[in-house]
Amino acid sequence: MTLLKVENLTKRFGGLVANDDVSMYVERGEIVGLIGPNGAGKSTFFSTVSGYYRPDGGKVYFDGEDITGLPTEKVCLRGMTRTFQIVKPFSDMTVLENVMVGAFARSARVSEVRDRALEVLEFVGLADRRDFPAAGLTIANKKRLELARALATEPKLLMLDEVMAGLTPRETQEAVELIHRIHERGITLFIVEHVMEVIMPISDRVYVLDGGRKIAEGPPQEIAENEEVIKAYLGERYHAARG
Amino acid sequence: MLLEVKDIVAGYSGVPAIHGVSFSIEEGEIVSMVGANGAGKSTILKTVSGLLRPERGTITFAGQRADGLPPHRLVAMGIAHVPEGRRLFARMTVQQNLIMGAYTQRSEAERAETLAEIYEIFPILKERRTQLAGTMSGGEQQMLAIARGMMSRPRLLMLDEPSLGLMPKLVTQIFELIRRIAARGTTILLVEQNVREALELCDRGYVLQTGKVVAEGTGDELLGSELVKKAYLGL
Amino acid sequence: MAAVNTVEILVQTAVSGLLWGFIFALISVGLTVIFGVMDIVNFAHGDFLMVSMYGAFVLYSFWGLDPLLSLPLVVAFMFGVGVLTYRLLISRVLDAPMLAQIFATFGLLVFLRGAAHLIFHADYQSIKNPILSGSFELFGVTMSVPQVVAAVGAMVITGLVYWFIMKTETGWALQAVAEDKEAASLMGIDSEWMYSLAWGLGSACVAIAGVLLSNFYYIFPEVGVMFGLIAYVAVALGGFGSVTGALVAGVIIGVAEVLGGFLIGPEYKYVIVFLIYLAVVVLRPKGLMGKA
Amino acid sequence: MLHEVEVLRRFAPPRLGRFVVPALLLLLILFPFVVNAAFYVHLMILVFLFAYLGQAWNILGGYTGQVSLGHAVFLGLGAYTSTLLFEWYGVSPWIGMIAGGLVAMAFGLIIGLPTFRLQGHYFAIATIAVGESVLALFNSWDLVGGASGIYRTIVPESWWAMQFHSSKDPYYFIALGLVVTIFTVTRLIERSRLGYYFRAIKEDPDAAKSLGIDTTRYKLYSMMISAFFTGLAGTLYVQYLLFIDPEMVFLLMLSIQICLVPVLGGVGTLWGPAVGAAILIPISEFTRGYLGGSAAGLDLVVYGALIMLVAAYKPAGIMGLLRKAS
Amino acid sequence: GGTDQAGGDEGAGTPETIKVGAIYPVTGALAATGTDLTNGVKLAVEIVNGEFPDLNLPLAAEAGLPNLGGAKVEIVWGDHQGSAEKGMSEAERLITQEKVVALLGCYNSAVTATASQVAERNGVPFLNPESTSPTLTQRGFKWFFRTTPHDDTFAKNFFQFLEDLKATKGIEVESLAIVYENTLWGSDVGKFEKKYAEEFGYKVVEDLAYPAKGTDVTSEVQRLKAANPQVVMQASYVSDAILYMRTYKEFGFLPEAILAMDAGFVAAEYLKTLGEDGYYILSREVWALDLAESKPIIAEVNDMFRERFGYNMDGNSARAFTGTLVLLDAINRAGSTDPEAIRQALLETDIPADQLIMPWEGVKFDPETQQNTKGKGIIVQVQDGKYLTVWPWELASADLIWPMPGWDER
Ligand SMILES: Nc1ncnc2c1ncn2[C@@H]1O[C@H](COP(=O)(O)OP(=O)(O)OP(=O)(O)O)[C@@H](O)[C@H]1O
Ligand SMILES: Nc1ncnc2c1ncn2[C@@H]1O[C@H](COP(=O)(O)OP(=O)(O)OP(=O)(O)O)[C@@H](O)[C@H]1O
Ligand SMILES: [Mg+2]
Ligand SMILES: [Mg+2]
Repeated sequence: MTLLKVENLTKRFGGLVANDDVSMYVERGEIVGLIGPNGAGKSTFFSTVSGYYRPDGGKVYFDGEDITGLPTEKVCLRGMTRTFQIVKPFSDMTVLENVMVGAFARSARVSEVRDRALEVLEFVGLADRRDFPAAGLTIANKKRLELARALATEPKLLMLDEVMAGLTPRETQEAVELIHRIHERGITLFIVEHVMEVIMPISDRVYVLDGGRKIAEGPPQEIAENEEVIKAYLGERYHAARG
Repeated sequence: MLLEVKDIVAGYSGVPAIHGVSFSIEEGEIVSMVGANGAGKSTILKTVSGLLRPERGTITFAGQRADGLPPHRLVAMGIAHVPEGRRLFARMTVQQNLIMGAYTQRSEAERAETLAEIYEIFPILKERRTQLAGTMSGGEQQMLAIARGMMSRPRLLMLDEPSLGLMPKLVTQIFELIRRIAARGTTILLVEQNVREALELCDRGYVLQTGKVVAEGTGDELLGSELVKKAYLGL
Repeated sequence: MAAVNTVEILVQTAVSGLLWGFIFALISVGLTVIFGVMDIVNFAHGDFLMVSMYGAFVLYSFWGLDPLLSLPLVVAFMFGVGVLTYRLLISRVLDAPMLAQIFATFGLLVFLRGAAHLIFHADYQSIKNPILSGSFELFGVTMSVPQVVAAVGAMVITGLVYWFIMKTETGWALQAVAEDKEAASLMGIDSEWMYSLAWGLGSACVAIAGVLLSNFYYIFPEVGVMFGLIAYVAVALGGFGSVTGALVAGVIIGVAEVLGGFLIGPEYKYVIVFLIYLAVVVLRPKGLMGKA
Repeated sequence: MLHEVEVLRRFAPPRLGRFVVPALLLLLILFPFVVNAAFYVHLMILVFLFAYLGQAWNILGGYTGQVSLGHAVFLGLGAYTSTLLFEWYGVSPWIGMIAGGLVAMAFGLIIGLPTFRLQGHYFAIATIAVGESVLALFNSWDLVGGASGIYRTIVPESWWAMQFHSSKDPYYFIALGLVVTIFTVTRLIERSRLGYYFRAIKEDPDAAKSLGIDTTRYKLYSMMISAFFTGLAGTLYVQYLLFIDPEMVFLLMLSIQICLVPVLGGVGTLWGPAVGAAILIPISEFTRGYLGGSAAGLDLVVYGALIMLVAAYKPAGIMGLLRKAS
Repeated sequence: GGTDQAGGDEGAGTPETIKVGAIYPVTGALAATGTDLTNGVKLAVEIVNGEFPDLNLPLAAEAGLPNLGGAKVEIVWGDHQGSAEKGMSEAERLITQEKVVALLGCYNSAVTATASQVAERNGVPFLNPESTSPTLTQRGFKWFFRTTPHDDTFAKNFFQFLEDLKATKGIEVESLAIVYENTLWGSDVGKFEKKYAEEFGYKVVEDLAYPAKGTDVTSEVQRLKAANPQVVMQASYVSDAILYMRTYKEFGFLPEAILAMDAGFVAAEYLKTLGEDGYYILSREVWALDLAESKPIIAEVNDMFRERFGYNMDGNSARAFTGTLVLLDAINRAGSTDPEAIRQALLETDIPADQLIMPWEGVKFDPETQQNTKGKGIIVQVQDGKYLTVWPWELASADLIWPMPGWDER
């Protein structure tokens, strides 16, 4: 069943068309990757779909309902949560409090929320930092915190914008495992990432944006072979390394 | 020896993040520094460039004591630091950003010459010189950040995760670029999470763990070591 | 007594409003320079104006220096005061939350006002017969000489400041520091010096306003209160950090205050100014020329 | 990884002992019986009043991060409401107090709706603009006494009329009651979803939105709570002074004083306003008393220098100092 | 300033000191006036504490308060900075901390209102020498006394003056503009002026309330120009008064007369700052130096004042001076510091005109309102840099100059 359906989405910033007539869909239970050159409009796409920006054209359906133009907080309450590429921790709050803010989306009972947040922290591996202010975390851990906070809102669809940047290959492997475990909880994932070691093995399908337009879609292997994608995005070297 | 770092301790709000790190760089070398998240790589670069004051230890650059000096003095001595996250002046144009990079260079003529050279290496920047830096794409911004760092004609260029958040094609380009810059005689200190590429590229490397140097050697030696294989490459 | 001509009075009122507007603008420019570079509002700005006026007064009463002659001295002095304020006070709250910054400068305001009371007492002082005095008539409109000079001064200073920030390399360095202090220092820009410069420059601007004002305005410890508040509103109305915005907003406020007071009722003249501010920012949350 | 934990531990917040609060409360209840000097009771009433106002402000300005420099408006509206109800209809100030709170709250809603889009200084100036406009309006509004203000009719002392002439103690206890109320309310807010949401909005409104928080609505809640409680205090203020004119309650200086209290003590912390008021009010009273007469201005110099010192050396307020020490 | 241990400390072994509190705006926007007021109080205390046998003033002849064993008077100062709440605090402090036996102050009517509440609640006599809001003595307070006439009386005086002009000099005034600062004092004055204008049948062509302490008064003056009144009745504090006169001149606005409600127009700063531009205005006064021609005591006291403080007394210092003497005289007659005794003594006060430096018929309090019933205003005009009495005609020391000479004819 289709969880997210985006039809002909267009988003402009002044004269710049950041998303140009883009259509995508995500099935319930899938992991879908979104890749594309820097500045292709991936983050903008996430922002527009999640209601952070108002679209200039097109429709967004989530869980069978039209949510086009719905503000982001309402979208979140319906079960779609996104993380920010440029992390936005609540710096003066502790790690636990950060995650509790997310968990409050589903309950107002403090003890319940706390337990839920602790569980999520445990899950992402930040439990030992729970009582420290978020400001002092390293960038990678701030990204992990973004992820935890989003998870705490109990989303049906989780949209991750480059939460795995800046990790060593070893850490990347751990992150991929984490994604799998999230997926096992029944959460559908929509992921933007430049690290092919992450995207390629875990995605069921991959979309490619370039210059605001969708240039390709399909299973990862196909995408990796796609001439246009190699030219615009992967580069010959990546291709050669895999080949 | 161009840069000699001895036993430095530095951190935030009095809490050390690196504990007695020592390393050195010869003129003309490419040196990589790898390590897990939070190992203190950025902290080391910040200390060398003067953004952080070491609590202990000495830094010698080209024979002169360099620890405790403010960043603007160190730039004048020939150290350039391209920080994590680009840190461009988003509301200024590409060209203004570049000129700011050459702020210490007082001679108009020399500056024009450097600018011309940079534009030759990065033709896209020349094309976009009147665009506001903040409106450029991630890859372009990263190039601008590196170019800006080169504008002061540094003897030592320190790059902090230049490939972060860049698409695969650009990652390849950036590493090639670094190689080219090094070939022109600039000494390079590179911090990277792309452990493999970084170690392949460098002459020598250091491995950092929880604020300490735990291994050093040539790039190939490190790539072959068990430590790096297990802890960083996940093999 | 001559018959009263309403149109004539209206024109006169508008022109007077314009002249006052330029004076407000001149005071505001200094404030916006400081804000533009460091995101800090100097609540004591009105009191810097007061200090400059006393500066002109002291030079006048001890050495008989006309304000026109003491101008460079007072400007230099206030430049120093600005630098000192930065070094001793502001540099310590640079990274503090906005509230701590507000109160650091608010403390300075109380301090300066108290010091003025202590040194000069509450008396009203004025400079007798300065070179710039009297008024002239142009097309039946009366204009006071010092006000006209101040208005011209406002335009010139705004132009110079704008040129300095937008066109010179030091100006760019100021902008760079404003955007990212750390990154700027990695370019070899001494951010401490740039901040000091911004404070010096901002204070020098207000010194010019103060000295020109002392030609025709009396001086007392509280003289900066209303001017300071108006400057704060003007800078926000124009958009924080925008030099041209401050000029335009100052003029708008001057005209609104004088003409609005005339047409609607003086008891509401500042209300009119405040309502204009509210109306503008509700539509444009960053002021007329503020950067989003 | 462990390394980072160590680094972070140094930033951990302190915990106030549980027994301190009841002990403090007991001391405060005993205070007027032990200390008989009316001046000190008066001083304590002022301390309470400003701790209370500071805390009410803190809910909006400290926790939610909307810096208002016009809070005197709410105080004034509350004061005027209960005064007029009493003078016109003989309504007890106790009812007037609630009514005043509600009027202030409604006004908070009205000004909050259009101005909450504004950020930082733009918002602060908007609140100044509202404050000054209301001042001008009341000065010219003859129905509410205009600039001449209103003298409260003095009636025999009674709890019903909230007027006490023979002793200040009743005012002391009303003020103490208000303080206990607001601190309890703030504590409850702090520990509930509301508090978490307020802080999240202050730290990063965009992130807050993405986590399902309707920021405008919660900012309005914060404004309404803050305005309501500020309005309540208006009644105490006017009952205590028994006179009201616009210059007394709508003044910018009063608004600034209100937020100076938590700023000094520590914004966005529960005890900040209490600490701030306990330090600021006595200092301001004593510097004026002992320095004011001898050399006009010296008291202001000292007071100003003090504010600068705190701002410059302890920007997190005195609570920040305590936090560091623990 | 100073926490004056006023008077000479000649006699070692002085029995005791009587502490009296005085609350004035020592700092803040009204500090200039505050200085005049406190100087008046200081001089009065020095006269009481010292021995001045030749001075025909209450308590001048002997040192200290004779009925209290020659006790010296000490003033404990409070500074209210123009704020009602601070005035209240200061009253509280002076009464309970400093244990003053009575209070003086506070100039600003709003501050007097709240400070006197404190006195009322504490049962401490409060003598107000200079606040002119009429309501102050209509509150039914038991402990509040006022020596100065209030604005109702003053406003009425203006119109009596205008009537006199018509009757004796044939000067007809028809149109008036009423200008007042829009806070408690000014708006009260405006109210009464409007009331009497109607009563006496004058046409108000402009009713101008303006915000005090603004940056400029351009729009106000333009409105006045447009209304073109014969006479402007104005109530302004000093900074505004100066600003108005400058702006009048700048725009060539010249009514036949400006009838000012003292305050800013009689403050020492006014003429000092304006010089000739400030000449020829008329102001209601409670006092003028030239009254000395009919009352030599005024010259004697003013000489002392000038010697001590370096400038002449004005209406404010004279009123503060007089109020202080009236209060101390009552304390002396009470023979004790018991508040009720002092209150009784105040109620029994009956000081004849010749023991006052005021143009009043004496000091005697109304038993109901406790307002001085014998107060009276005069009208002065600035001529040649001096405030000269021009009305009532019988007290006048100079001829009225009407209309005001043009701005460039000075
Ligand atoms: N708020 C904005 N205002 C104006 N332009 C914007 C804004 N946000 C994004 N853009 C522009 O829109 C384009 C798409 O940006 P976006 O951030 O969506 O790219 P991206 O695909 O996420 O790139 P990256 O991989 O570097 O994160 C870019 O050219 C960017 O400069
Ligand atoms: N501004 C800061 N305030 C407090 N602690 C900090 C700050 N920046 C870094 N740290 C701490 O210092 C330690 C080292 O951080 P550093 O940024 O040098 O690591 P890194 O090796 O560069 O990691 P990454 O790969 O994530 O960039 C970490 O524990 C981090 O939490
Ligand atoms: Mg992106
Ligand atoms: Mg790093």
